[in-house]
Order: sequence, then structure tokens, then C-alpha cells
Amino acid sequence: MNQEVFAKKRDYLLLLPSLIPLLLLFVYPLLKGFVMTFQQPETAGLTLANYVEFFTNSNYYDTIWRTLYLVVPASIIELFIAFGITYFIREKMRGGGIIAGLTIFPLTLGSIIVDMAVIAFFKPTGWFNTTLINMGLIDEPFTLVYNYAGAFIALVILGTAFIASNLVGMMGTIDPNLERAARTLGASRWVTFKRVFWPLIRSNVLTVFALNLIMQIGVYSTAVIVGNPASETRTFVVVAFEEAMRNFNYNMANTVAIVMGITQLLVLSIVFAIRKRGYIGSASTFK
Amino acid sequence: MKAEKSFPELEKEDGQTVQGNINRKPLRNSRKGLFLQKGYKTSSWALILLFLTIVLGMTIAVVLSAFGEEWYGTFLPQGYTIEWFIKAWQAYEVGEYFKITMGIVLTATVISLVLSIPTVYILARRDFPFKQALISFFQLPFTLPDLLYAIPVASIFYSIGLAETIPGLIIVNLIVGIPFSVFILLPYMESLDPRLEYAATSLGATKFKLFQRIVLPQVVPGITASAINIFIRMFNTFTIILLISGPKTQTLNVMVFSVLQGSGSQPPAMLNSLALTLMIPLLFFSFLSLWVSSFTQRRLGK
Amino acid sequence: MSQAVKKKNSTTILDSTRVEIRNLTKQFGSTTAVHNASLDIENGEFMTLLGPSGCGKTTILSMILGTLQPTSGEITFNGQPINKIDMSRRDIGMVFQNYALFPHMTVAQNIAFGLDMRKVSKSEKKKRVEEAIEMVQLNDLGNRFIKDLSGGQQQRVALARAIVIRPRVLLLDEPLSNLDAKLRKEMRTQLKKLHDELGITTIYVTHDQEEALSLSTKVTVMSNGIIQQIGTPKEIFGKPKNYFVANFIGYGNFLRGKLIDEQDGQFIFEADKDSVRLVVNHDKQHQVGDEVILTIKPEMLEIITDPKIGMNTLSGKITVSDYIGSATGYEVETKEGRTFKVNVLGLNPYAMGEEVRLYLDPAKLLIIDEE
Amino acid sequence: MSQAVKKKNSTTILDSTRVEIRNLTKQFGSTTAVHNASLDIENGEFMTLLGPSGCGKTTILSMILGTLQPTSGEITFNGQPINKIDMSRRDIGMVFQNYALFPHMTVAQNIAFGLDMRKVSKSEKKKRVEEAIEMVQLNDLGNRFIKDLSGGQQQRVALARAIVIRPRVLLLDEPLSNLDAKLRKEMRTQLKKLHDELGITTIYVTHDQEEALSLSTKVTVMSNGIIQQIGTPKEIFGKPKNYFVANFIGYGNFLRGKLIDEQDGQFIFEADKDSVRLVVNHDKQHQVGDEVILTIKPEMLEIITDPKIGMNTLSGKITVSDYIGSATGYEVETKEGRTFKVNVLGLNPYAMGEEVRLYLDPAKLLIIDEE
Amino acid sequence: ACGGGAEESGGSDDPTTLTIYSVAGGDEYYNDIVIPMFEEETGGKYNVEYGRGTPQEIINKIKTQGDNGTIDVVITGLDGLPLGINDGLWEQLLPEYSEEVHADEWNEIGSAYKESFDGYGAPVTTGSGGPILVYNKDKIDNPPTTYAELKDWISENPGKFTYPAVPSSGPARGFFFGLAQSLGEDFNDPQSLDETWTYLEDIGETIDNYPTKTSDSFDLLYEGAVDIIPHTPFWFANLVATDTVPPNIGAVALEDTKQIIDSHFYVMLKDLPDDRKAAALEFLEFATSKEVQSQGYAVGFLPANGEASPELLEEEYVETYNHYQEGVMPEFKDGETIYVPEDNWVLFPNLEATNESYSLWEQNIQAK
Ligand SMILES: Nc1ncnc2c1ncn2[C@@H]1O[C@H](COP(=O)(O)OP(=O)(O)OP(=O)(O)O)[C@@H](O)[C@H]1O
Ligand SMILES: Nc1ncnc2c1ncn2[C@@H]1O[C@H](COP(=O)(O)OP(=O)(O)OP(=O)(O)O)[C@@H](O)[C@H]1O
Ligand SMILES: [Mg+2]
Ligand SMILES: [Mg+2]
Repeated sequence: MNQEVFAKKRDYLLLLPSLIPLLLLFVYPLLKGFVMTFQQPETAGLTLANYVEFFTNSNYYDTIWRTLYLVVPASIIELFIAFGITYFIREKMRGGGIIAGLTIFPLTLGSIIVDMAVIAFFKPTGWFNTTLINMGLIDEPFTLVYNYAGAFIALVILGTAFIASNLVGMMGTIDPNLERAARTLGASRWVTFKRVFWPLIRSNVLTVFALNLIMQIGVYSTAVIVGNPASETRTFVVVAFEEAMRNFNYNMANTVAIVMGITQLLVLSIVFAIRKRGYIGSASTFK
Repeated sequence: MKAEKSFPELEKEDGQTVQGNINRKPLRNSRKGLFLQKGYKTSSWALILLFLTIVLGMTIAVVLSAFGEEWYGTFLPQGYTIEWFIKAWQAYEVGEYFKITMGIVLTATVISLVLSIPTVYILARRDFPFKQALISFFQLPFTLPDLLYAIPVASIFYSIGLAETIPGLIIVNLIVGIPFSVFILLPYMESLDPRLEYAATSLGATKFKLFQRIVLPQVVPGITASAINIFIRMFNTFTIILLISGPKTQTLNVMVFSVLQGSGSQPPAMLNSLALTLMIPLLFFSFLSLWVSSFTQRRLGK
Repeated sequence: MSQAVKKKNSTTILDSTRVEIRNLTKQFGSTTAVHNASLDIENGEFMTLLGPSGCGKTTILSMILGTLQPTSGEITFNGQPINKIDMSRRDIGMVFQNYALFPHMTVAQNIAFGLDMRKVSKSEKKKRVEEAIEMVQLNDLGNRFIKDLSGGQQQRVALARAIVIRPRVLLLDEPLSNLDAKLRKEMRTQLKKLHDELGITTIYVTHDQEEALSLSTKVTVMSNGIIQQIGTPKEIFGKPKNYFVANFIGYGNFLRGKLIDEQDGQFIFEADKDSVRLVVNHDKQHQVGDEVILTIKPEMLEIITDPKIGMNTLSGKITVSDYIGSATGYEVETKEGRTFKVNVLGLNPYAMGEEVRLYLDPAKLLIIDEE
Repeated sequence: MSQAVKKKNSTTILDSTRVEIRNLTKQFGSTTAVHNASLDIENGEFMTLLGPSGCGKTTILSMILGTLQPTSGEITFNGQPINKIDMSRRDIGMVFQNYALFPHMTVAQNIAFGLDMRKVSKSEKKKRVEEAIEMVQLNDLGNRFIKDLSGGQQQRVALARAIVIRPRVLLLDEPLSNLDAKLRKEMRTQLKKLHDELGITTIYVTHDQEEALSLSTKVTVMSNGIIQQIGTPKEIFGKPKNYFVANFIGYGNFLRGKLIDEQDGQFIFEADKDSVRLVVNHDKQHQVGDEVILTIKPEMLEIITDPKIGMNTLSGKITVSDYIGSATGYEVETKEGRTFKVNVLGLNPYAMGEEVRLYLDPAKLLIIDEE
Repeated sequence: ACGGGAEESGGSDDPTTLTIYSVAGGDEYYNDIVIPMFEEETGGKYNVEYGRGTPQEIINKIKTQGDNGTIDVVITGLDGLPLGINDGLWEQLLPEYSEEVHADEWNEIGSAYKESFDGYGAPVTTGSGGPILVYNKDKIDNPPTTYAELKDWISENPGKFTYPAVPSSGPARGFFFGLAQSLGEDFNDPQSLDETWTYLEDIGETIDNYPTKTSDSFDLLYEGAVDIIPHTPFWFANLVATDTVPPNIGAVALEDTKQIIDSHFYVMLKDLPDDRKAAALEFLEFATSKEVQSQGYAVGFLPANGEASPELLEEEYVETYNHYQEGVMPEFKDGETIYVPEDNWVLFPNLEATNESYSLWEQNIQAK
């Protein structure tokens, strides 16, 4: 059928209900916060000193790599796990609902409880290590908490749950007839996936992936509770909070936050640039 | 196949010429395919089992740490008690906070959804200049740490008298809820088939009816995902809520955190129990929304 | 239009709508899907759009419906430009070529949708939905979801959904294409009845000539986005204006040539290729000297045995014989090397290779132009 | 099957597939879509499935394709149960009733998809895709995305995608329903050519009798999930087995009654309702005393003026006259109160209300059973 | 119920809302004992709202509230007090309100604060912030009792000692400052703590990671992953009193250092409206009285009011206290009275030094 998008000016009014609260509540504070990054505590006048400090002091700029080093691999793994699970149970399968529910479940625990749970489960005397030791697989327990590994595990659990919570619904929007058509044309399951399923769901997956990634860039409690916030998991927000809460240097805290925001925007624009090159739209059979 | 039996010696050349150079696979499953298929199934199950074991193990471990008695180094606690849980519940009036929290966050969730859905619709359906920039703008509030804007927001709220009031807390939650919901719903909305909307409009549906009868029912999965996620996010919002909440108009999360941060000599089991009370609203809401969604979906025949 | 006259009269609210299309053009990038089309559809008219696949029929309907914006030109409803009328207020019932049924609703809900929008009372709604379901013979399927229906059943839901609202304009885009012949005929009867009763202005796209003929008050033939001929069914099928129209609606035999003479109110035609001469009845548009095309339908050609008739006959041999249900289609190759298509009712009266004589009745031969 | 014999032979690699369906039943909840159907489709056969909308045709194709699991019964390919063969290895080309084209690929990519899966060389692929595009007359549209095509164009892409792989089984679910008559005829010719050349086992669903007749080597008529008759096109159209088949394929006139006598190799038939007596040619399946139905196609009934013919004639009056393109359909009401449908080639030779006589040729009357 | 205190305090019939925030924890004393007593005492005149937070958060909150402030009294530790002084948030209590806060009754430690904090806060409790060692009696018969012995023990039992992260754990702080104290270094000048860092680096070789929270270090000890952790005497006693310590866990004091005093203070917000100020002062007067302060014994809060004693405990807390003091190490008991021995204490370092120490610890120790 023929259709095309033609906009009536009036339609854009629909943007307002959500824009107005944000403009009212958010923009002014944000600008204020932004201006603060060009100021020093207790002095007037605008300066770039905070940014100079950020990009010359390894204590600050290292947070970029540390954050990305923690979050990017974790996000990719989360995507794989969440996609793998939801794709596998996508067709009506007995127990599929339960598997989906359990995968998403950690999301409902919230990050603090997940952090506590990771510690309880993975600590040297936790079930994970004791089981491995009892099975004779290892002699010494793995150190999986209060370090990179701990934060990584907690992130993976939460991120997987988040991505899965979205993928479950998205997979349902792909018309199974298209996959069937591909299969009958001789495509193996893998090729059907690669050539039909993936291109159709790709843009949605990328959006969720980006969302998850930028959320995890803002990781705080996990980095502090299960990670080692002094070194390996010294992420943006850890430093920002430290500046604000311990050093009372809001200017620097906001600078860190702005750099973090820019990093997130960069990540987002990369993902969206990739996304734009693929198919975006309905995946129903185009009759 | 009579012919085939009479001229078996001719087979190869003939088969090829007729079919051109097409690669004919035999009408039979390839070993490789079967193997891969099996491998895929096995590894998927392995992945699922591994992940779920960890999730379940973690959860049980942390729950036992709150309900277990004297769990030191043994595989299971010596005994179980809900005494600490009850103590924590009573000492901190968890029930009160629970009610307030549900009121605030539920309302904010619903309002966020209501306000963001029209926006998402336009973002998904229309192309306009700076659309990408607008999307990025929507993304700012939940990516930037709330530290960055919490203090100015709180001063505004105090100066206009909205601070420490329930409506104020609801409104401030929208900063978290709207952008997040926009982002989650966007891909769902983009996957809708626009042709159905034309059909509906031509049948006389106004914009409102179109939303109500055609768009919304089809994005129920997206709305559910969005509702759960923004609920959880709002529930976990800390800094800004702490700044504008009063001692009694606080979310459960903020109260529990303050307790945990300031904790001195209270028994750890009680603190664990207190932390676990946070699960209740989240679980409650998740089940609620999954139930609502499956109910509506069933009614909508998915 | 007879229907238009039958209509009840009212001043402000018209029961149906007069659709006027003025110089309508639609381009998709570099493709021109509709080119400068002008078309008047009186109220109560049943207009059929005919044309080959991809000629722009759906595009025209989409512009009337409002899902496409014309590149240029104007469409008016009762004189009012439609872009001034909100899409939801145009009161159009449309059967989309792809149905566009709501997957999240049952058959009954789909059909009731338009009524809901019109705030029809509950009992009235129930009654009308039931009627519609019955009319398209989907009894017992009211509570099914769309995906649980067969293709033809879906198409019927789409039809029911469009007509149940008794709109002022009905746009039907091949609404019966997935139905079997018998059902199609029944639906056709229902549509005709409905149209006669309510006088809904209808624009109908079909590939089925029988449908076009039995339903329409007017037919428009298009090709490549350009309107070729507009007329009553009899005009179109009896007097196609040019080669395209004739060919499209099934005139299978064409002879290019010249009218070289006039005799007893009849032209003498001489074919270019082989100088075959034929006598053909006079018509008003042509005169001696015109370069024309003679055409005749396969079923108008006669295979004769009577040796007495000599004029306008050609001898030949049957080369193809094809039983097509109610008739047999033959191809006859004449001595001059031309092939004629001839349809004869019934099963196989002639054998392959049989020598026959073709009679081209001067009254049944038609003179048309190339363009 | 002629095609089957034509086929080239091979031992391991079969050029086409023999499809056997044994006691196939498919239930959707409480609906039985296919009921205990058994059907053999030899390799190289062109089998057409005919039946009213919703009778289970698509369901059968889906089960052969493997997208639906039979409730009971078995389908084998060359004797091998298909559930043992992976879907991607069955080598089936299918045109889905809803096309199922890939929205994220261009026309050429859609068509090439199956070839990619077969690892056809690049140049060969290009050639074959171009051929296919040409065959379905979509030249210049190779780079379009599916949503930018008209309905008929989409359908042709679906067809091209299915045949370009030259599969061993072709399942075509109303592949031409959205095309105009001329194009449909051309596609038909192409399909026939392809089938004759490659001998692909084909199962074809159509509502168009002409298609069924001109393409198929066998026709299966279904109703409500039950197979009513299997036979060659001539058998089906010339000798429908029962009332359902006859009615479905267009026998419009039925007389219920009894064979009361036999005379000169002819039966005497007496109608139940009005004791009209008719003479009808003998057939082997029936004998005097049988309760039967006499039927005759509208185009086999003759309106006669010759007053000499008295036997098997009925007088009546023309009540309906409907020009349907190549013929005019009349309804004649006899004095006994029966209505007969009669088709006469050409335009309107008789006027409404005219008194006519109908001649029911004993050789053209058919004796069938109720069930 | 949702309005701020300011608006509601006007009416004479409605109880005045008194908003108290604790940024030092201690709910079991303030929220469970003091406030109910106060409400009972004043017979419904006041409606006390009690909130919690970290010092930084509440100070930010007070600042954001600006003129619309709702908070009247804050209970703070050694971090929040100077922070608020720097930001000019607290009302100076001494000498103007010394009567109300019973300044003349303050004990030795409390009096010491008069000088260091200019009389901005009224001390509530002046307990010990450690250090002591808690150990597993099953594994260790003779626990180390000095830092030197501890180091030797650690080198003999690598991996069996750990302490939580200094910035996020009180006992770890006590351990850290106690170490500097024992090595004779000045913890008010973190840059000079060379030997302290060397010591910590050395034992750090054997420590895989530093738990974030104190309770996590407990778990490690209880489960046998480690055998010794540092702690503070009265907190530990509290755990013993609540029966959450396994019987095989014991505690010893470290003899070669002094107890680092950790205290809580009441502060009153600056420039309160008169009615609220009156209310706040009434509360302060009540809460610093020896009667109320004595109730602190019940939960191991050593009163800053020198005249407080276990004898003044209310009936209902006597039992609690008796049970509690059984778990206190003999070093911290004077007969039936718990205390920090005279001359065996030093005040906590000042705020700047503390924060700098945190950062240095993270850089020098935790990040390694
Ligand atoms: N998923 C389903 N659940 C219930 N009933 C179904 C389902 N799919 C098909 N049916 C029913 O099964 C019957 C056969 O359907 P099928 O699609 O095979 O019909 P068809 O012969 O292809 O008809 P058409 O010519 O209209 O396409 C129909 O009555 C249909 O309503
Ligand atoms: N979005 C588009 N972009 C480019 N070309 C388009 C688009 N939509 C339609 N077309 C082209 O416009 C022409 C007219 O399309 P339309 O759908 O009106 O054809 P139609 O007459 O309905 O054909 P059919 O009988 O096959 O449905 C076709 O050639 C088609 O390819
Ligand atoms: Mg069309
Ligand atoms: Mg079908």
C-alpha cells in the first residue's frame, strides 16, 4: 500500500507534553551545572581550569578508560547473553516464560541488592567458590568481589536483565512468516538469522544496547560496593561523587559529569550512526 | 522414478545440465547442519542454565543472609528466622514508606508514560530537522548523574514550595521517567505498521482514538518494558529525592539508604533485612505490570 | 447517474460525496505514478478503475483517502478541497489492497471499529456488525483473531469493515481478488445491492472485467499513470478508444492499416502488412484515408462452415486449442501468416490442424486509433 | 504425467520431488482445517488445488512447506517423511498468499536470496535474477524496496523469488490474484513454459478456472477441509463427481430427480419438484432408479428458435440479462417456475421479458450425485 | 503531613513540628529512645520528624532549602560538624546557650571539643572509634596485642587479616589512625605518615581486596576466610549484645596505641524563627540532660554528660544495659560502667586531614 509521512504542524504539539516538563525542570539546572564547570570554588570569573585539570591529571582522565574498559566489554557480553537467551526462547516454548522472567528478574532487585547478592554468592566462601572447590575444580577460591571482576559480574547481571526486558517484546514484532520464507528458500537457521531476523531487529537492538551502555557508563553503586573504587572500577561517577561529597568541589564534580555526558553522547552517536545504516521500520510482511 | 532406474548411468551429467549450475543440496539434512543445530541448542541451554543458576544462586544467597541464623562458613545457615525482618520492618516503619513510595512512583510512572507516548509517536513517525538532536536531548537527564542538576532543581522546588510534598516528588520523578520512557518506547513504536493507522483514521478514528485503540494495544509489550524500567529507575533515584524530600515524605529507597549509610552498630542481619524490603515494591510492581500486560495481550489476542 | 437521482435529498448533509480530481499528479522521486489525471465521480456513481499492475490505481485511491499527498493537482469532495478535511472526517470506507486489518482485534472488533468511532449505539452496532458478518459469509468467525483466518476470509473482513460504516465514499482496492469465483459473484451481488440501496459513491479497483461490467456505472482505464478512457462499461468494452484500451480489455486481434474507401455506408480497410482487405461498418470518428487499427474480440470472430459467405472471411488452420472452462480458445493461423484468436463456447468442437474459415463480421469489427 | 516422463534422471539428485500426503488432518483448536486428506503428487506434476475460501488450501501448502505441523497424517517427499528433512533442505519455492517479502531488501535482493543460499556464482546469480525480473516484467525496479512497489508488483516479486531457485517443489498460493487479466495470462504462459522445461512438481492454489485448466495436469477440489474430487482438468470440469464440485466450478443449473427409465441408450429423468421429464445420455456410473442430479453449464444451454426441436426443451421468459464482457448471462424462468442460467456469447441478442425456448442437449446434460 | 515544618508551626493548637536529622546514624538511640522520651515529656506539644542522610547530603539539603529551611536540629559526627561550621550553617551554642546544653556538665572529652569546635555543637556521645582486634578463637590462641605483633602475625599467616576500606568504614579508620598514633606520627598531617604507609603497604601485600563495608569484613571473619579484623570496642559489644556474634569470636585491645575518640553532636540550625528556635532549644536542653544522656548506656553510647551514669537508666533499659555490658571487653569497663580509660584516648583528626588521609589511602594502598 502506498503511504507516506507528511507532517501537519499541529502534530508536533504532541512533543510538548514531554518537552515542557523537561524544559522547565531540567534545562535551567543543567545550564547552571554546566556554567559551574567553568568556575572555580570561591572565585568568580570563567575559566577552563577544571577541564585542563581533568585532562592533565591522570587521576581524572583515567576514569574515561577505566569506565569504558569496565562498561564496554560488559555491555557487549550482556547483549550476547540477553540476545542469546531471548532469541532462543522466542518461539513458543515450554518454560520460555519462566526463563524470560528469571532473566529479567535481577532488574527488579535493583542494583544495591544485586551488588549485595553478588558479594554473597561470589565471595571466597560463597556458594560459587565452595561449589567449585568441592567439585575439585579449583584449590584456591577465585577472588571475584571487591575488584574488577565483581563489578563486571554485577553489571552483566543487571545489564542482561535490562536488555532482555526489552528484547522479549521486540522479538515479537518480527513477522515469523519472513523467517519461514527465508528457510524455505534454503537458508539455514543461521543464515536466516543473519540475513533476515537480524537486519530487521538490528536497529531496535542497537537502541537498547546504546541505552544500556550509556546507563552503565553512569555506574556508581556497583563500582563502589562490589568493585574497587580506588583503582579498577574508579568510574566517572565515583570520582564525581568524591569531588562533590568529600571535597565539596562541585565545579570539578560537574566537570567530571559533563565529560561523562559527552562520552555518553559520543557512544550514543556512534551506535546511532551504525543504526541509521540499517533498516528501520515495521517488520510485518509487506503485502 | 521409473526412468531413473532404467538409466542410472546417465545421472550425473544430466542432472547437472538441466539444473544449470545451481548447487543442489540433497533432500536430506546435512550432518553439519544437524551438528550445528545441536551445538546451538546445547550452548543456548548451557548459557541459560549458567545465567539462571547465578541469578537464582545470588538471590537465594542474599535472601538467606537476611533470613538465615548464624550462617558462618557453612553451606546453609543453621536456622532461619524472620525476626530480623520483622524488626527492621517495624523499627523503620517500612509499611508507611512503602505506601508513600508506591503512591509517588506509581503515579509518576503513569504520568511519564502518558506524557511520553505522544512524543515517541511523533519521533517514530515523523522526520524533521534536528530530530536526532532532540532525541539526544531527551537522553541527557538519565545519563548525566543527578548530582549535576539535583541541587539547582531542589532549590527551585524549595523556593516554590513544592519540596517535601508528594506532588513535588512526583514531578521531580518525571525528569527521570519521561526521558527513559521515550527511549525505551521508541524502537517499539518504530516497529509498528503505519498502514494500520491509516486504516483506522480512514474509518473515522481521531488522534485520540487512534492512540487508544490502535497504537497503544500494539505497543503493550513496549509499555510494559518501559513501565517496569522507569518504575525501577525512579524507585532507585536517590540524590535528588533526598534533597527535596522531607523525613516523612520520602521514598523507601531513600530512607533505607540513609539508614544503611549511617549504620553504626545495628545488627547486620537487620540491615540486610531492611535492604531486602526494597525488593518488595519492585517485585510487586513488576508482577503487576507483567500481569496487566499479559492480561491485555490475552485480550488483544497476541 | 441513476443512483444519484434515487438518493434522498438533504441540504447540508449529503448522503454521498461527489469526488472531483483535477490535474492530479503524483511522483515518487523520479517515478511518476499518476500523471495529470482528471476525473469526476458524481455522487452515487460506481466508478471502476481498470489498468495494468503498477499503473497508479492504488496511488489515486491513496490520495483520495489522504494517506498520500498529491505532488500537484487537487481533489475535492463536494467542491471542498480534501486537504481541508481531516482524514478521519472524510467518511471514507476503504478496502486496502493489503487489507490493513488490526491484528490485535477480533473479526467482530475489526468490523465494529468504524462504528465505534461513529458512536453508534450498542444494540445498533451489534446488529450492523452481525449483518456485515453475514453478508460476507463469515458467520461463526466473529471472535477469531485475524491471524487465524485464511487469506480470503481476511479479505472479506476488510470488505465488511469498510461497508459496515455506510460511508459516503467507498474505495475498494481489489476487494475480491482472493475469493473464489462463486463467492466473488455473491459478493458482487451484495455490493451491487448495497450500492443501489445507499447510493454510496464508490471507486473500485479490479482486474476482473466481469466485475467491472456488472457493477460499474462508469469505468476509467489507466495506463502508466495516465487516464486513457473514461466511459460507461458499454462504451469501454464496446468502443475502446485506442489500442491500449482495446488490448487491455481483451480485444485479441488487431490489424493495422488504412481506410481506403467507402462503400454502401461501409469502409474498405486494407491492412499494411499483407494487404488483406476487409469491409467494416462506418463509424463517425473516422474517414477514408485514416490510418487505423481494426480490432475484434476472440469471441466475436466466427468459425464458419457455410461456404457461401465469402466476404470478410479468411482461411486458416487451427494451431492452438486451449480449453478454458466455459469456452475453448483457438489460435488460427491464416494463409497470410496472421494469427487470430478465436473463442468458441463449449468443449473442443475443432481439432488441432483442422482447416477452418474465419468470418469477421463487418458490424463487429471496430475501428480504433493507435493512441 | 507427461512432464514426469520428460524429466531428466538422476539417482541421488532428484530433479523434482514426489509429494505424498497420507490421511492428513490439521486442527486449529476446535476447527478442523484439513480433514483426513490423501493426495499423491507425482514428480513433475502440476497439481491445482481448487476450493472455496477457507477450505484449507493454504493449510495444506503450509504443512507441505513445514510451517505448520499436521495434527495427524504424514507427508513424504520421495518417500521420506518431511519432518525428517530440515526446512531449508526441502528445496521448495513458495509464493505465500501474503507474499512474505523481506522488507529490508530490494527487489533484486529478495529474488537473489534463494540463490545466495545455494552458493550460485556471482555471474550466474546476476544472470538468473535478471532473467527472473524480466520474466515477471519488473524491469528497472530491481533496486526498489518492497514498500515502494504496487500490490501487483509485490506479488510478482514473490513469484520471481520462488521460481528463480528452480526448486524441486513449487507451492504457489494464488500467485497471480493481484494481476490484471493480460498480465496474468502472460505469467501463466511463463509458468507453463517453466514447468514444461524443468518439470518442477508444482502445487498451485487458484480461484481462476482458466488458470487451473490451462496449467494443471491434475486438479483437486476441496471443500471444508475434505477432498471432493481429484482428476485431470477435463475430468473435473467435464465430469464433476458431485453437486459440490459441479456447483463450485460453475455448473449453474441443477435438477434433482430420479432416473425412471432407459430408452435407446438414454435415460429418462424425472424431476422431483415438477415432474419435468428429460432425456439424458447414458453413463456408466448410474442406472435406472437412482436418485440423481442433472446439471448443465450455462454456456451449454441453448436458446433456440427452431420450433421443430421439441424434446428436452422448456419454454420460459428472460428475467435477467447481464453483460459480462465476452458473453451475456441470462436467467430464464420457465413456466414450471424454475430458473435457468444461460450464457450466450456476445452482446445482448435477447431482450428482457422475451419469450424463449431452452434446449437441454441430452449429450451435454450430466448426471451427478448429491455427495 | 507533607508540608514543611515552617508553615505548620504557626498555629497554637497544632503541635509544632520539630525536624531532626541524623547524619551520624545511631537510630537506636536517637529515634528509638531520645525522641519518644522527648515527645512524652512535652506531652504532644511537638511533633518530631526524624530523618537521616550523610553529612554531605544533609548539608547540601540545608543549603538548597535556603530561606525555606525545615530542619531544626542535626545530629552529626566529626565530619558534619566542621563542614557545617565552614558553611556557616550552625548556630554557635556556647556561650549563649551553655545553660540549655548543660555545658558545665560535659565530661573531659566533651570539654575538649569546646575548644576544637568553638562551641558549635553539643556532644552527645564520646565513644571510641577503635582500634581493637576481633579474632577467631578457634584458630588463634594468642592474638597479637600490638601493631608490631600484628604485623608479624600477618607475615606468618598471609591473607588471614583484612580491614575494610578506610573511607567507608569507621573501624578501619580507627585502625588507621591508631596505627599512626602507635608509630608516633601526627595523623593531623597525613603527608608525614611515612611509617604508617610503609606498614600498611607491607601488610597490603597479603590483602587481596578491601571490603567496602564493615559488615563485609565481619562476614569474612565469621566464615573463616580471615582470622583477624580490626574493630571498635562498643560497636563490637553491641553486636555481642544482640547475639549476632558466633561464640568462637573474641576481641582484644591493641595496647600500643590510644583509642581514637569518635563523637556525635547536636547542632542547631542558624537563624531559626523564634518559635522553632525555642522548640529546638527545649529539645537540646532535654537531650543533653544527664537523665536522657544516661539512657545512651543502653545502646553503648558513652554519654558526653559527665554526670550521667548507668544508675539513671530508665527501668526498661536496665536489663538491656546489663546484658550489653557483659559483652564489653574488661579494658573498657570500670566496674559496671563502661568507659574509655583516661589517658588512653586521643581526639579524632581534623576534617581536612581525615579527607586527605582517605585519598592518600586510596592512592597508596587500595589502588595497588
Ligand atoms: N490459526 C488458525 N486458528 C484457527 N483457525 C484457522 C487458523 N488458520 C486457519 N484457520 C481456519 O482454517 C480454515 C482453512 O484455512 P486456509 O488458510 O487453509 O484456507 P484457504 O483454503 O487457504 O482459504 P483462502 O482461499 O481464503 O485463502 C479456515 O476456515 C480458517 O479460518
Ligand atoms: N513509495 C514509492 N516509491 C516509488 N515508487 C512507488 C512508490 N509507491 C508506488 N510506486 C510506484 O508507482 C506506481 C503506481 O503504483 P500503484 O500502487 O498505484 O499501482 P497499482 O495501479 O495499484 O498497481 P497494482 O494493480 O499492482 O496494485 C508503480 O509503478 C509503483 O512501483
Ligand atoms: Mg494497487
Ligand atoms: Mg489461503
